[in-house]
Amino acid sequence: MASFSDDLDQFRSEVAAFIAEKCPQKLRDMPANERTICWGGKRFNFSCDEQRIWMENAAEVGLTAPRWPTEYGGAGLSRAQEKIFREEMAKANAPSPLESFGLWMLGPALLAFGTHEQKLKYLPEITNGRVRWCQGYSEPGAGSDLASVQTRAEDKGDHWVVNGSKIWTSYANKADWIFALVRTDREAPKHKGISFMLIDMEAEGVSTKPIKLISGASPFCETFFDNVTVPKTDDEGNSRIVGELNRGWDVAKHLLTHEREMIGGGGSGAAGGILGSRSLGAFIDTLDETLMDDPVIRSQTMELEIDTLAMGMTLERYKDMAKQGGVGHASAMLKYAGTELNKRRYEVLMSITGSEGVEWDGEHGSLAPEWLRTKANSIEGGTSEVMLDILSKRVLELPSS
Amino acid sequence: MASFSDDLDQFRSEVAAFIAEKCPQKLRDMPANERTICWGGKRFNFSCDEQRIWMENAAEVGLTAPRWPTEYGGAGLSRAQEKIFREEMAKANAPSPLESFGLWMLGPALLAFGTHEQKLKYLPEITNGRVRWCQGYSEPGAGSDLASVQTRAEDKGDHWVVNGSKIWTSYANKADWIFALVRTDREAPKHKGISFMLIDMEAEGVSTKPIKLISGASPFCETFFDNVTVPKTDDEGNSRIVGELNRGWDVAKHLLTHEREMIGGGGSGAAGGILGSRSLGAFIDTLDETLMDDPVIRSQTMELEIDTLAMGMTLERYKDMAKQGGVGHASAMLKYAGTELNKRRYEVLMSITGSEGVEWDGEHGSLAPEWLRTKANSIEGGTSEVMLDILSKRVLELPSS
Amino acid sequence: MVTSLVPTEDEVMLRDAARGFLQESSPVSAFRANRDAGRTYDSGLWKEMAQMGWTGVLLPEDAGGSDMGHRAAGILSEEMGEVLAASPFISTAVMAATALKGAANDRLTGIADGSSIYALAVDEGPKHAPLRTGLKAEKSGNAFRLSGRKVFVADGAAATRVLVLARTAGSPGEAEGLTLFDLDADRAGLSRSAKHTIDERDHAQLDFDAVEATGDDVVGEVDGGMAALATALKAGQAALSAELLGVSAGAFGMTTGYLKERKQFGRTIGSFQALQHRAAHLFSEIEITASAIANAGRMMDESPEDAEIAVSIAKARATQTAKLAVSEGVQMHGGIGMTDEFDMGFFMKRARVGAEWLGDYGYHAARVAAARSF
Amino acid sequence: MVTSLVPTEDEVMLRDAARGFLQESSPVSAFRANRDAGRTYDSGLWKEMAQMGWTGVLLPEDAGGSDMGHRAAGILSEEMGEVLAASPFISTAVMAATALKGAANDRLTGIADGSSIYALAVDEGPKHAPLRTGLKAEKSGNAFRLSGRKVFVADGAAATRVLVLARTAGSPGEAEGLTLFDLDADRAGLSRSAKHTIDERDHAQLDFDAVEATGDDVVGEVDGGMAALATALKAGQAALSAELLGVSAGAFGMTTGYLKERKQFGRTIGSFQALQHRAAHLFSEIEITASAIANAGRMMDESPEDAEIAVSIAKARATQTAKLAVSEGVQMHGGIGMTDEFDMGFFMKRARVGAEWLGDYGYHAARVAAARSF
Repeated sequence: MASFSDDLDQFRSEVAAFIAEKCPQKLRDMPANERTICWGGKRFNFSCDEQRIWMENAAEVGLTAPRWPTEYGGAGLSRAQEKIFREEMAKANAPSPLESFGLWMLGPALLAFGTHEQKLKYLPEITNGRVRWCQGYSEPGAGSDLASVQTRAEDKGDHWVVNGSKIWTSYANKADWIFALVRTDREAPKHKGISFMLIDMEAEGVSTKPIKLISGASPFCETFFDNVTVPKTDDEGNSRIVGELNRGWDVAKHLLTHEREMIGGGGSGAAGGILGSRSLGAFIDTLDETLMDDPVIRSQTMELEIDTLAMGMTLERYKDMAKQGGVGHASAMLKYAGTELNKRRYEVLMSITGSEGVEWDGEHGSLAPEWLRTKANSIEGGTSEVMLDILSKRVLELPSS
Repeated sequence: MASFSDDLDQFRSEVAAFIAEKCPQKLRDMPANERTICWGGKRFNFSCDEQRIWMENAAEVGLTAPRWPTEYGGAGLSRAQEKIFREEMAKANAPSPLESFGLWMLGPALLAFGTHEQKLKYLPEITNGRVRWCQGYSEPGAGSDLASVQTRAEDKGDHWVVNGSKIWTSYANKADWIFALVRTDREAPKHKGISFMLIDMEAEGVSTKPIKLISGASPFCETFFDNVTVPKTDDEGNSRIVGELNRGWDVAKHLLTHEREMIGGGGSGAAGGILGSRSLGAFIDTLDETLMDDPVIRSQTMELEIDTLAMGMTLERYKDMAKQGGVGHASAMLKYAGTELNKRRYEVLMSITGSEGVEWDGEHGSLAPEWLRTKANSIEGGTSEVMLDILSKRVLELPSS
Repeated sequence: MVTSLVPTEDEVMLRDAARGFLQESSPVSAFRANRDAGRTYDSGLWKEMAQMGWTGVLLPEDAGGSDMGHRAAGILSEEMGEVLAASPFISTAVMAATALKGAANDRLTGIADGSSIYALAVDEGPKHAPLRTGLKAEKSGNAFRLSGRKVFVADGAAATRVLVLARTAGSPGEAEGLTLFDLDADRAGLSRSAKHTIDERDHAQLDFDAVEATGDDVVGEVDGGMAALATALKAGQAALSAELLGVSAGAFGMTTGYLKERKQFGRTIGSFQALQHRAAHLFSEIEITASAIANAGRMMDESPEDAEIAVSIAKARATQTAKLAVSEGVQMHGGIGMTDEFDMGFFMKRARVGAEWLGDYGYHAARVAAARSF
Repeated sequence: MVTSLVPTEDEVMLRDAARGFLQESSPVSAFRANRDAGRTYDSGLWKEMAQMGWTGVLLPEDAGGSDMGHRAAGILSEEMGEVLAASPFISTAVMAATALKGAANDRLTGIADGSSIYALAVDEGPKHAPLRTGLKAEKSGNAFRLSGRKVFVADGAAATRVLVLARTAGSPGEAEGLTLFDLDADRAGLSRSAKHTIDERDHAQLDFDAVEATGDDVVGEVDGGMAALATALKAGQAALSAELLGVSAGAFGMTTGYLKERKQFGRTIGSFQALQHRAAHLFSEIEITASAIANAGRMMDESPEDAEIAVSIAKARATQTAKLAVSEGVQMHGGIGMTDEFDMGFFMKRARVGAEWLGDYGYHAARVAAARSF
């Protein structure tokens, strides 16, 4: 495994050279979109051979998980180094070598709550792109009330038997494993008695059904568990539960904070979607220039430009704060403000594109689904209302009723 | 006493002739402002003799209280007739002959809850402008929670002894009498045990202190009751309590609805103040015309123009609905939306006038106090929050927690 | 000053009847069935509307109409909006009927009996702008030859006839020199392509390739087409505003219903004060918009030539209120509101299309500003 | 890309020290006392600021300054805003110090030691518009003669010196032909009249009646005054934004404190979810604005020539956030918030004046749009 210099300037040249050499030019020439994201996993269809090569090359030096420790398959970089790595990838137009819920969520959970053995077993499978994970938190009918877990795991001595269903399990139909909240003690109070369990999606009794959204097809699924047997420990003696038995809520809460920051990022300058890396103003320039003569559109666009840039600064500031000791519950602000801002942005985009924007398959074909999809941003991963509750109670310390 | 025709066309010519004859020309030539309002009362200083003459002339035929029954000093007009009367006054530039809390609030309360004898005694004194009333609802520290009345009236056989204080008693320092909520049963639950009591401001132990607002001097006072003796019945045998003993809350609730509609009217087209009867757009025209090149100001102004006109239509619609059977708790909408709209309007006015608007005594000298004063509109007479509570619980019938 | 905005007894009866009929014949589930079957509207429903006199709501009795007026048309539109009933009502029974008021009776009877479906082809770009019309009608002898493109033509694919605004003189941006033609939708050289819009209704692009028209096809005066069209557009805008009010009320009704039923964190979610206040605010917005809708209908009935500001206030308010109602609707429903299985998304999508059709918020706000001289 | 927006250790120390000092020496009650006494600022406080090096925050050490930079000036301004400390800090220590950076040391030492109070006289109408300057400086030989009026001159009555922007060529609206003069406030022909503004601070109208100036009084180049002034204005806008963030935080702190104390309907009002959500929303707005303020300060320190967009984002956000904070502050306090006896009104009034000074929301929004090419 290559090791990188701690000196930032030197690191920058090393990593730039690495990208130049190891990320095939063909991949860097491809336009980035939803379908070119590399998710990895046993059943993943690489969009081209170069995608696989770049993933493997990056994984070899830990750069699929830049900040994870090297012993678990990461590159052990500092935040400053990671930033430089991402900057150099952007410069070289290199796509992210690997994305996955394993990298985003299960990894951080294991790093914080897993045993050394669990980390050794599960993390390298994630960083090298061999295993794809999905998340099983929400349940039909429970909505934001994540703690009202009904999916239950009955203790059968050396194994659990799991029954119930999860909703909003993104890409469950393509994932190899799921990390799920299950109730392991039905007598305990609501937030107790929940465990954070790792379940093989190939186990008998697991099935999935895709969910169609108002924006059209979606990666979301419903996932059903029908008498699924989950061994308490695997062949190497690793528990299938992360953290303590019946204390899965702690793990979940930890992860929710991560998720919030991720979704809040949607409000930053680099939102992707139809805008790509363009500003709203730049996008409008590509349309009819007389649009900006409308004072309503013009003032809304100016306001959004200001708020988007300020939100981007805030994300950076909070990341730096997190590095220096954490932001705690205030991260709920990022989720709330970022997703609400993104909704406003897309409302203006729809307004700007007028009757062309309302066509499913017109000139701005991806816009309408993206617009509708933004409406879910302020629901998934904790609704705006839940975020405001968290801020008022945990950050402002306003009294409960 | 003159009597008017029921035929609306004929009524219009009769009332136009009446105004032409009975409202002195000098009065009609005077510019209307806060200081030219005719409040009446024992200690009122008429701004000119013509003001007194017009009040007396109107009172003689009941037109100081157009819709009250003639036997109590009103003119017994229908709503359609009243509308015509007001239209003709506007045409002739005749000011309202009399305004008072007696006309707005005590009158309606007595008409709904008073005995025939109480009406005969108190109402004509109001319509002929001889007695000026003020209102004593709120108490220091109680805010919107009107039912938490602490001012108490102790039963001393043939009289009450009142102790406590009221706040936000408009013009208490100029009023002859006060109608006040007082606690007559301290054992009863919060909303019970309150009575609606009539108290002579000249009684010993009553004192007042004006309240200075952030907008400057105000008609509001604090009113103190220090062992004030209130006879249970007056010389003619009339009770000093309106409605039933300990049921004053019913009277208060009835009146609050009235007050709401009145304050909500602030959002209508005819808001008075610095705009007078001009639209926001027309006012801006009198200032620098390049202001409207700013898309932010322009779009805000357009939105306010639209909302103001729609609010005006809504007030008319609700008045007509009230006539046809009542609007019930939905009147809280008028109070909420009207006052919030007025606040937005004044924010734009302040923005439009820029550094001139922030001077206490500059070219737009009355603007800053008016702007600051609008902030109280959504507090007094029930806060916006209380209005929204009423709407959600009483109109939408959403559940209580 | 219009007559009271409170509904008359006749209007109350009309609303009750319309509501009863639509809830029976065209609940939102019917819209879903149409969508799933790829139908942009229900021709059976349209026939029933004709039988009830709805298609003739603005036509005189001697043309087979019921002559109920614009406020009545608004009440019908509002009720249709509340259940998302899709039909060419606004294009045909409101706009074409108004534009053709002075035309020969056979045109009108076709509207009244439901046999004609009209589409109004005005816009050529993504924003409503009648005066920007550039589609050319070149005069050759007594005839005209039309060439150009019209977009976002509501009911354009199903239409049997098309009212098309063309330029016979002047240049785009000018109000003069526009002529309105009433053409058979099958006329040679006219090709229509249906567009798949998010509201799953009929919107088409119309391409005119030297389409022949005669003087008989002209509605009103040559070069003076805006005279006939202006009132028709106002009528359509008033009715569409009413439909959007219905969309708002439909979404709001679903939402308050859900707030009263749904339990979370051990409580009915409607008991959360933050949601209560937002619902109450939305109620206020809907009430205020309802006044503007009623006023626009009244003005169109009583003084159509002065109705522009009333109509634009209505459309501006209705657009914003519907946007708020559907946004709050989805958000307060949470995840389920985002699923296609649930109806809320339909309201959101129709609200968006309705926001654009016949002029967006900014278009109408500018008209209000102009009418108020700023 | 600027350095991290998180404060450095030095900045944390500076903030703590400033907060400690101001809470002791200049709580809001001191502002009230000044107001009641008709004092627009506290000259004793100003001297103490000089002793602590605040007046020299942007000046080099050889001019007696502490050279802490713009981010530091922002931190000081923010802390002053939080307690409504009135002083000529922004006019003098921020704007004049920036404009005179290249000037003779005696000018700068006067600022650093607190003996000079500068006012910047730019605007001539109710809206901030430096280029619209029409005040004439006519050249006669080596001298100039200034005639015209400046309004809304902050600290203009107390000032010992005035920086005035005058037109030496061209016409109002043009960026060229403007010259910046540095004049003694007592110079013959210059009359100053104090205006009573709602924030009870020093704002004056300055009338120039053939005021004589020489070439020595010119700051920078004749006809090129905007070069020196532009950076000074940006510096002032950044600091004023920070002050407004402080005003927001001060009002918000009072409000959350009240929400935790005040009981109504038998409950602490801070337990009402509708108020909680509004408070949490306001918290979010303040946090986002805080990022923009920190970013503007960093940009002014690191790359002042590119700082325009950062400064305008800061001023636009700060203006809106302060407006929301004070509106919510008054509303959530209810009646007591409306009384003069209570401090909330002071925050509302200062926020309004701060919204206008050095460019309102629309002015800065337009600059952001221009910088983003639309």
